[in-house]
Amino acid sequence: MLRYTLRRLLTAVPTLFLIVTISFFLMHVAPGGPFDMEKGIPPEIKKNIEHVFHLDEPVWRQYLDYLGNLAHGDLGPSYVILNFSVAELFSIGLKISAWIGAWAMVFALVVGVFLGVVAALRQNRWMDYAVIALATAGSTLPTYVIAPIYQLVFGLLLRLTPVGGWGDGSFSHAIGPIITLGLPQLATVARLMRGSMIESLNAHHIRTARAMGLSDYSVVVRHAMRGAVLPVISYAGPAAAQLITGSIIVETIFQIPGVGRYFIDSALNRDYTLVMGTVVMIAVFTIVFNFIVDLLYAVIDPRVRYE
Amino acid sequence: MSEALKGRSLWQDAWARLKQNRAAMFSLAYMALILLLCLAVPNITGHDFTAQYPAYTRVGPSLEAYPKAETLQGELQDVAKRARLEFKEWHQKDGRIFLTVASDKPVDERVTRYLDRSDSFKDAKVEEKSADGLTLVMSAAAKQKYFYFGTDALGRDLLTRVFMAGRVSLAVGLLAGFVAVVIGTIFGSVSGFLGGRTDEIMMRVVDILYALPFTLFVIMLVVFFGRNFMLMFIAIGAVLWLDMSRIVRGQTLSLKRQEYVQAAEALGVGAVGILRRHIIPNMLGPIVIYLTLLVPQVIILESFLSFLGLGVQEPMSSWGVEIAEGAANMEVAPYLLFIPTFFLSTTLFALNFIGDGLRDALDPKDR
Amino acid sequence: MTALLAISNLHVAFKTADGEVEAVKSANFTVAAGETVAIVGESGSGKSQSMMAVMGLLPKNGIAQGTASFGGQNLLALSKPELNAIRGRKITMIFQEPMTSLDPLYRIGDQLMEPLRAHSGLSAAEAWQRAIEVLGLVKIPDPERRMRSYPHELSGGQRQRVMIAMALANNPSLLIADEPTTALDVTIQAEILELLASLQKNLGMGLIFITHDLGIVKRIAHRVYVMRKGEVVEGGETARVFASPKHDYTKALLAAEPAGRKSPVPDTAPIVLEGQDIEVTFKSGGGLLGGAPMAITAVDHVSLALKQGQTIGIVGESGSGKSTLARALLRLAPARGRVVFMGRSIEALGKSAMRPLRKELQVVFQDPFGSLSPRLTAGQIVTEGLLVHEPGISAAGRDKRAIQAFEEVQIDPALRNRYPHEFSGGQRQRLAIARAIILKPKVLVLDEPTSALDRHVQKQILELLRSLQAAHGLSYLFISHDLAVVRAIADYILVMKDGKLVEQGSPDEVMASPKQAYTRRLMEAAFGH
Amino acid sequence: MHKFQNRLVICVAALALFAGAAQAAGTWNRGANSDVQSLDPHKTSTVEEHNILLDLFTGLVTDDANGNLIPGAAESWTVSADGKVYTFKLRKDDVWSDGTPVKASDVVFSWKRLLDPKTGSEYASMAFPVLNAEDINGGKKKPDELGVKAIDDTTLEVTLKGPTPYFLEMLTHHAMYPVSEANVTKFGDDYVKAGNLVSNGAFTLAENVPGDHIKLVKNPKFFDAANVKLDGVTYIPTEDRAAGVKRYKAGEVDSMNDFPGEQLAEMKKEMGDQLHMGPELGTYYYIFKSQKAPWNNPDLRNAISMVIDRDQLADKVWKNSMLPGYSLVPPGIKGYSAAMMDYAKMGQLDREDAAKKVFEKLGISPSHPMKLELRYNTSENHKNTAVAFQEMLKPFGFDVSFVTADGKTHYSYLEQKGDFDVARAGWIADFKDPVTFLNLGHTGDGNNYGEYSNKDYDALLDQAAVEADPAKRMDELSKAEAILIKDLPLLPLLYYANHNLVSPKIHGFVDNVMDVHPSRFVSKD
Repeated sequence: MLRYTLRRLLTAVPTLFLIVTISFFLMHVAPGGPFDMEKGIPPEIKKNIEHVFHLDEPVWRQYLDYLGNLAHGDLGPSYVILNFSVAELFSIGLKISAWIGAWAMVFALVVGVFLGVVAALRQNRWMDYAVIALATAGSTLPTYVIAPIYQLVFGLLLRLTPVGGWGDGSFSHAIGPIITLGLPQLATVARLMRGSMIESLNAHHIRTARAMGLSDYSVVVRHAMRGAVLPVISYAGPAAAQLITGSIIVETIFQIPGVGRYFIDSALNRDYTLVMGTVVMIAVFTIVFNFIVDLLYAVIDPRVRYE
Repeated sequence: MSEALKGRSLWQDAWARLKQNRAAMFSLAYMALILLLCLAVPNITGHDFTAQYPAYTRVGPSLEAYPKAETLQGELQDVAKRARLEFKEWHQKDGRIFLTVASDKPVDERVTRYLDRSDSFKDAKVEEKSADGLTLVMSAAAKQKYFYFGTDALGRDLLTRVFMAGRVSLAVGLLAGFVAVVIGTIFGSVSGFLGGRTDEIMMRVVDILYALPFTLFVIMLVVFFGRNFMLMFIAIGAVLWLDMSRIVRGQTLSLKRQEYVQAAEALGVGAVGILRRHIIPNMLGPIVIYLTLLVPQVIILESFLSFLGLGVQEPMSSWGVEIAEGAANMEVAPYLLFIPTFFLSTTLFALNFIGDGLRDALDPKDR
Repeated sequence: MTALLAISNLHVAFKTADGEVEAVKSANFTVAAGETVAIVGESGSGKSQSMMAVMGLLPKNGIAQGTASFGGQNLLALSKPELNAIRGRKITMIFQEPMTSLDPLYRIGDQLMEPLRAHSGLSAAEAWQRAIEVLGLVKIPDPERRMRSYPHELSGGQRQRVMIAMALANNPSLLIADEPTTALDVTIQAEILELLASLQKNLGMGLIFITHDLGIVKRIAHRVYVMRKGEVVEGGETARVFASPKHDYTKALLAAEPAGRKSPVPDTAPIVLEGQDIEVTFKSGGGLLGGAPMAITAVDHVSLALKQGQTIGIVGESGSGKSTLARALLRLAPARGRVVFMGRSIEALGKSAMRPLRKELQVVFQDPFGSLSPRLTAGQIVTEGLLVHEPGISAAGRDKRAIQAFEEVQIDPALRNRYPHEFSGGQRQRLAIARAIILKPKVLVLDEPTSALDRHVQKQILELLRSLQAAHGLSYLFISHDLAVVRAIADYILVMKDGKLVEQGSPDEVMASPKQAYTRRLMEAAFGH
Repeated sequence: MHKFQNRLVICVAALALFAGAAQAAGTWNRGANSDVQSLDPHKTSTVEEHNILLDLFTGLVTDDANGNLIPGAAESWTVSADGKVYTFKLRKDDVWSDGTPVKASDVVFSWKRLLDPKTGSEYASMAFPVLNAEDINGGKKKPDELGVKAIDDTTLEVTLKGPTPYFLEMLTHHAMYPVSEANVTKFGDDYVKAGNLVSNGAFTLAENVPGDHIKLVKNPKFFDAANVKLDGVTYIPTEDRAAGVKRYKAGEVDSMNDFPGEQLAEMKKEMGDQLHMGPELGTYYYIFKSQKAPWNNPDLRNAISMVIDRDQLADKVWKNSMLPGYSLVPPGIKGYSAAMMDYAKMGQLDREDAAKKVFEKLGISPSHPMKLELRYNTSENHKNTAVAFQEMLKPFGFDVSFVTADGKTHYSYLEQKGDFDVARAGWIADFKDPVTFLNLGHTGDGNNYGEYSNKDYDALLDQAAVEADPAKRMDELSKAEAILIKDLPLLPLLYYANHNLVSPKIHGFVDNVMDVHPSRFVSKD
C-alpha cells in the first residue's frame, strides 16, 4: 500500500507539471494583461508596473521563474488584490470554501443516497417517480436561480437566515450556500444511487441473501447498498474536489469570501499568479480526491488491491 | 432466388421497447413540439426578436392586446413629452384616440409622427388646429399588439425571444454535444482498439486533461472565440469529449473481446472493416445515450457562461441568457425568470427521460 | 410416503412489454423427506422458475399461482416475514452461478454466520463454531483460514461448497439445487455431485435437483420430472423413466446422448496443418511504473499434425490451454514454435500475408450468442468473408452464395434477412458454421461448438458437422471439455492439462486405457463411471 | 434582601452591557461596489477605493460631505503669484494613529514613493504637475530632485512644473495622501496589513478579509475625532447587486453605493427616498475611429449623434439610472459651462430629418446600408445600450454588428490602437476639473483610443494648462470642448449618475457629483 501511495505521488508530479505548463501558456496567450483597464495608464507608468511584476520579461523566463517559485511552494503575489499574496488569499478563503463544500457534499451524499435507495426499492412507483423528478429538477435548475430564490424566501420573507455574507462564520450564514451548492450534487447522487441500487438488487448474491431468509434490512443495507455505493464514491471524489474549491456563483450571490470567486475573476482580470494558483489548487485537490476514492474502493471492495 | 423474410433489427426492437416507455415517448413528443415551436414561433408572432417597444418594457404576460386603456394616458403623455409639447387632454371616440397638445410656440404639424413612432399608435393625423396654432388636436388608431409572454427589460416580445433563445440553446447543445461525441468516439475507439502502449499513453493524456480545471479552458475559449459563439461551442465540445472517450474506450475493449470480432479476425477482415461493421454499430447505443445526456450538460454550461456574461451575444439570446436576465428581475417581473426557466427545465427533463428511455431500450438487460 | 413439499397446479407468468408470458403451466411436483427428485429439461423449460416461485424469488414482474404446501403452509400465500422464517432455515437453495452467488464484499465467515444468527439465534461464537463445522462438512480444507477469506480468493468449486455449507448450516429439511454444477469444470462437477449425494444421504433431507443433464439424473435422483415449455410432460421413478420413457420428448432427450464413431483417416492422408513446439505465454501486470510483469505459460511446447479429413479432438478443462493452442495455430494469438499449413511455414507471416490463408483456416466459436455480430443480418454475417476474400462478387452473387450456405447448414434461406437474436441457439451455431464453410476452407477449428447447446440440438450439430466433413473433405480441430462428444466425432484425441499435452491417441486407445488420472477423471465426468 | 439587590445590580449591569453591544450599531455597514484592490494609496487603481482610503487617511486637503475641498492635514496654504509654488502649513499637533506626529517629511516621503518606478504606482500621474515628477517616474531623474521640500516639520513647499489651477483638486485624490514614513520603512509593502497600518484619518484599519469585509474603527487620535460620531465603518463588497439589495432590505447592510438600475421604478415605489440618485462626474461615450474613412467625416459622426435618442437611452434602457448627455464634460464643475451639442435642444424629429439629409448625401439608406462594427465590453447594460443604438440606426440604413470581449481584452485592444469603427468607453473624473475629460481628445493621449487629432484643440488645451486666471482658463477649456463637440470624434451619450441606497438610520449622507461620502460626517441611529 505504501508503495502504491508513493507511486501515485510520483505520477502526480508530472501531471501537475503538465497542467501548470498548459495553463500558464494558455493564460499568457490570451490578449490583455492585468494592468489593462478602463482608464488607460500612461505607457511609462505601465512599464514601471510591469517591471515591478517582471511582466516585461520574456514569457519563457516568467514561466521558469514561476516553476522555480512553485517548487519552493511560493505561489507569488496577486496582481490585482495587491495587499495579499496568493497563498494568503487561499489561506483565508479555502477554509471557508472547504467548510461549505464539505457540508454540501455530506448533505448531497446522505440525502442523495437515501433517496436513491428508496427510489430503487420502490422502482416504478410514485415514490420512485418523485425522486426522479426531484433529481432531474435538481440538475436542471441552475444554481443562479436557486440561490436568489433561497435568499428571497429564507432571508427576506421568512427571515430565518441571513441573506448573505459570512459574518462570524456561523452555520446560519452557511446553510444557504450549502443547500444551493449541494442540491445539484444531491440530484446526481440520487440518480446514480438509484441506478446502481437497482442493478445491485438484481445481483445473484442478493438472490442468495433472500433465499437464506435474511431480513430486508440486511439484504438492502448490508448486501445491496454496500456494493451499490461504489459508483457514487467514484462520482463523489471529483465532485468533492470541485465543491471544496468553491463555486463562483454561490460565492458571488451569497457574498461568501471563499476561493471559488477567484478562478473566473482572476482569469478575466488576467491575474496570472492567482489563476495559476487556482489551477494548482484545483489540480491538487482533484488528484488527492481521486486517490482517496481509490483508497475507499479498496476499503469497501476487497477484490480491489493496490500494490 | 427465394423471397427473403424481413428481419427485425436490434434498432427496431429498441424502438419497440422505447415505444412502451411512456415517459420517454412523452418526452420525445415534447421535444418535437419544442423544436417545432422554436422553428415556427419566432416567425409567426409578428414581432421581430430584436424589435424593441420602448412603451412596453417589462409588461406582464397577457392574452389581451396592448395598448390597454389604463396605459394609454401614460403613453400619450410620453408622446407629448418627447415632442416637447404640453399634454392637455385625451379621449377615445369611434375607435380612435384623440390627443390635445399645446405649446407656447405654434405646433409643428409633423408631431403626428411622434404618435406614429410610438409603439401603440398608427395612422395619426391632425384633426384640428387652433387659430393661433398653439393648440393641436391629433387622432390616431391604436396599434394592437399581443405579448402573450410579456416583454423583457428592453421591451422585446418574450414569446418570440424565448423560442429564438431555444433555437440557440438547442443548436449549441447539439453542436457541442456532437463535436464532443465525434472526438470522443474517435479518440476512445482508436485508443481501445490499438491497445497496448498507445492506449496507455492516450489514456494518460485524458487523465491529465481531466485534472485541468475545465472552467479555465472555457474562459480562455471565450476570450479567444468571443467573436463567434458557434465556433466557441465547437471548441467547448472539443473540451467535453473526455468522458465520451473513456466510455467508448471501455466499450471498444469489451467489444474487441467479443467472439464475433474474433470471428471477423479469423475471417481475415481488416481493422477498418472490423471497426466499421462490428465495433462502431455496436457502440452506437451507448453513444446515443451519452449524447442525450451531453446535450443538457452543454445547455447548462452555456447558461452558466451566460450568467457570467460570457455566453451568446446580443441580439441573439439563449435560455441561459434569458434566465440570467430573469434572475436579475426576479422580484419585479418574475415571469421573466419563470418562463425561460420552464422551457429550459422541461427540455432538460425531456432529454433526461429520453436518455434514460434509450438506455433501457438499447440495453435491455437493465429492464 | 408423506410429501415434504407438494406443489400443485403451479402457474408462473411474467408481465412483459409484450403482455403476460407464461413460464410454468399447471405443474405438479412432490418431494418426500430424504428423497432426491430431479427436474430435468432444456433451457427455458420453466424448471428453475417453478422453484424460484416456491422460494419467493421471482423477479418483480413475476406472478405465481397455485399451492406449494410445506409443513401445512402454502408458501405462495405467506407474507414476507413468514416466508423468511422458512427460507434459509427449513428450505434452502443453491444456484447455478457459484462465482457470483456470494457477496463479494464480505468474508466467507460473515456470510456463513449471518443466516445462522438470523434463524437459530446463535451467539457470534456459536455461529462461528457451527460455520466451521459445516465448512468441514463440505470438505473445505483449513476451514478456520477460509472463514476469513473473501469469495474472490476461492475457486469456483470451493465457492459452490461454501454455498452448500451455507445452505446446510441451519439443518434444512429441503435443499433445492438449481444446476449447481453446470458452471463448473467437469472434474469439479463430479466432486460436487458426490458431495451433495452423500450429504443428502447422511442428513436425510429432501433434495430437489434441477438439471439439463440426464447423466446426472441417472446417477443421483430417485425420481425425475421432465419439463418442456413450462409443462411437466413426464414424471416417475428414475429407473422406470430411463428404461421406458412414455413421452416422445423424454425419448428424444434420452436419444440425444452423443453416439457414433469416426473412422480414422488413412496414414497416407496429407498433413494440412501442423504445429511444432507451440508455446504461448501471456504477460500480466506491469506498466509504465508497475513492477516486473508476470508471465503465464498457457501452451507449453505442444506439437500436433492434422491430416486431411481428420478430426482431432482436444480435451481438457477450462484453462488447460486448448483454445489458446487453436488460436495459436490460426495465428490469432502470438506464439512461439512452427506452424506449417499445406507445407508452408506460416508462423512469421504478417497480417496481410496471412489474409489469403484465412480463407482456408476457419473457426467456429463456442458461444452462439456472442459469435454473431448482433447488428448485422444473418445473410451479412455469413457472407462477410466473401467481402474480404472474393471482393469481386456482386451483392446479388453474395446473396446467392448465402442461400447455398444456408441450405447447406439446413436453415431456411428465407430467414437470411433476419438478425441473430431472432434465431435459436442451434440455428445460430449453424450460421456460425455457414459463415466458416462459405469460404470452402481446408481446416475448421471448432472451439466447444456444442457446449452451450441443449443435448438434442448438440446432436443435430454433430450430425451436420459430420456430413459437411464428408462432403468437403474438411479437417477438424474439435475442442471440447466433454469426452463423450469428442469420442463421438474425433478420430484422434489430445488431452491437455495446464498447457501441456498429457495424453494422445485414438479415442478407443485413450478411453480403454487412460494413462493419466486426469484423463480418468474426465471420463468419469463424461460417462459417470 | 442584600442578595436580591446584588442580583438586581448584576442584571442591570448585564443589561447595560447588552445595550452597549447594541450601541455598536454605531458602526456603518457600507455596501461597496466591489472588492478593494489595495489599501495602499500608492497602489490602488480604481475609484472604488476612494471612500475607504478617505476614511483611513487625510490628505493635505480633503473632501467634505458634499465632496468639496476642505483643509485636511494642512490647515492652510499659500500659492505664489505665478501659481507655481504652494506652501502648506500642517496642523501642529496632528498625529498618526500610533501617536507619532504627522510631519511634512512624511508627505515628501509619500510622494517620492508614489513616483518611484519601483513602486509601480498606477496613479503616479496624479503627482505629475509637481516639478520633475514625470521624469522621476520615468527613471530619468532621481527622486531627490522632486519639487517638494519639508521646510520644517509642519511646513511643506511644493514647486510645480507650471501653474496648475486644479492642483489642489488633484490633492484630494487618494494617490496624494501621505503615509507614515516610519510605518512603511518598518513593514515594507506589508504596512497595509491590518495590525500594521498606521493612518491619520478618522478611522483605522481593524480587519481586512478579502471578499468579505474591511472593518475600520474610530481613530481617537484623529484631529477632528471629537466630531466623528460613528464607532466604526465596515465596508462590505456586494458585487452581485441584486443580492446586495436583498441584504440591504434585510438590514445586513446600511447602504449600497450602487443598485440594479433596471429595477429603479419598482424600488422607488418600495423604498422612496432611501434611493439617492444624482449626477456624477462621469461620461458614457462611444468613440469613432476618427482617422479612418468613413468615420473621419465629422458630418457623418454628427448625423449619427443626432439620430441617437438619448432620452430614450436614459429613460428606457437605463431606467433613468443615467442622464442624457450632450457634452463630454458633465455638468457639476463650478465655474465651467460645458459646450453642448447645438441640436441638444432640437426635437428628435427635426434631428432625424436633418440627419437623414446628411445620410442621403453620403448615399446611406436602408437599400444601401452601411456596415458599422461596434465593440463593447461584456455587461448587461452595455449590451442593452448597444442594442438600442443598433435599433435607432437601423431605419437610416446602418447595419450595426457587435464585437464583444471581456473588459481586459476590450481595453487592451483599444490601448494598442486596434482597428474598429465604433467602440464603447466611459470616463469618471479622478478630480473635479474639466481637463480630466478633455484630455481624452488630446493628440497622443493614452486614452485617446480613436486617435483624434486637432491642432486648434490641442493648442487651446495647452494654453489653458498654463493659464493662471481660473476664469479665463475655464473659458479656454470650454472653447476647446466646443471644437470637440463640433467635430465629435467622441460621441457622448450619457452622464453617469450615482446611485446610493441609504437607510433612514444613516444621517449626514449628502449626494454629490464626485460620489464622495466621508464617514466622519455621518452618524447612525
